Amino acid sequence: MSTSLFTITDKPISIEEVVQKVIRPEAGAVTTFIGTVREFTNGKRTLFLQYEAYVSMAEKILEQIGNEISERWPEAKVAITHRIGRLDISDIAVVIAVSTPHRKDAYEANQYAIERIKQIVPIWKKEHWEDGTEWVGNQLETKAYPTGKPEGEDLA
Amino acid sequence: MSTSLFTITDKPISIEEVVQKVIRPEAGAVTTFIGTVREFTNGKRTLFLQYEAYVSMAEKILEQIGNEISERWPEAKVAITHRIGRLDISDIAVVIAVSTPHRKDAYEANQYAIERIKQIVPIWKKEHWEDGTEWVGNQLETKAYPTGKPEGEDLA
Amino acid sequence: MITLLFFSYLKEAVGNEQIKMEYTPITVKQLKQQLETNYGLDLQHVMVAVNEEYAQEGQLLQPGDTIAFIPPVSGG
Amino acid sequence: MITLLFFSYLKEAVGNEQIKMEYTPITVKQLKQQLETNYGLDLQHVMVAVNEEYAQEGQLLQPGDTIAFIPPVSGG
Repeated sequence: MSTSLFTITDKPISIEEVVQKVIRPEAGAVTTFIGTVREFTNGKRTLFLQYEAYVSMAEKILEQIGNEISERWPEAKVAITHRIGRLDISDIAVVIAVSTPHRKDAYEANQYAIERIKQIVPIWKKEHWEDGTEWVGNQLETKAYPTGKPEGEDLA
Repeated sequence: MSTSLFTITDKPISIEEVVQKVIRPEAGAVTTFIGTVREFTNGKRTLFLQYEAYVSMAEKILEQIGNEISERWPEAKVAITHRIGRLDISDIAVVIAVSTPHRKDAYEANQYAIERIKQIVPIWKKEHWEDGTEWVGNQLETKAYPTGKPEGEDLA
Repeated sequence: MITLLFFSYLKEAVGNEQIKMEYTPITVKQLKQQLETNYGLDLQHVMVAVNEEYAQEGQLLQPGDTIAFIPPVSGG
Repeated sequence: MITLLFFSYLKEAVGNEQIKMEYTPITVKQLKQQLETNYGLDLQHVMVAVNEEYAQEGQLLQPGDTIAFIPPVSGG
């Protein structure tokens, strides 16, 4: 495992290891967010996902998110690990751990982290369906490009 | 480990085991809350804590909290393990895991669970300081009774 | 018979985790008053559970009941 | 020289993860337009990072820059 707080890995993620990076005597609360591969999205069955990242930049941007959190919640400590490569149903794609002295901050800072990851961290996932593949094309995970490229109104 | 979703234990808690109880193909988001023993509370150093529970009732009430969550967030699945006995600094006292299809619900339901635990689950902690011991006397963890009983304005 | 259970600082104040008492048809509130007198306790902020369910002050006790005195909780 | 990096569906559309180009003093925006013409791409919703930092459209490229084309991300 990496001892860095902000890591991209192609190995399964250990939740305990990510949590251990933020546990400390002055913090009484740790929240984690664990993103897992969901089988059905909008009624369509996913067989597996392929995640790809611009690894060096993604780790930098994760660290930037950590800095943004430190500005907003100075007492928070954050660790984030994101997995890439092939992930099957229920595999863990991302673990975000935040420790704070008080629990409200731990929830808020954690939620901030996942929202920012979905906005700016250069990681992409390709859905593998029974009848084809699609790169998921926007941050809200609501659009896909069946041809592999944006088309129609997304090009407007 | 117990396979029950709502458990009191006198053994160290495995985060992975609690999380595994709620991971499922239809859920893409798991949040956890991990309560750890904080070294300093209001500037006073804790050496260790002793947790005590009315075990049979506490497990029932945890299950009741699970039912309350199911009413408010029908798609959520919840598991809670609380440890009792002696806990040292940074030991894990409680793990709450909530899985949902969508992440916002996972944060909200998780926070609901910890608030309810602090209100109604019959578990108590005794602080062991350098200069004595104190049962923590109210849900907000702001009051202690140095004589071991409520006194002064708390009796008014 | 009824069984009384004490936790946290109440257990230390009473000096016992469990007390068996003869059954008499009284309410939760009356039992609390009786214990306050006999043991010099303050039970104002103490909740009561009868057979592992939180009870109202007006609930009438039944023979065989287990009555637990629940000081403000501090789990989590 | 400058280095161009492509990810996600852009990598498949361009048919290459990485392209080396002769340096010419152009902006991010001009480079995008050039690629849109040459490869038939739509880069309107594609962010650009220069040397691993998100760049404005008006930024002037420097020799040795690594320019990454970042389609809407979908991590998490």
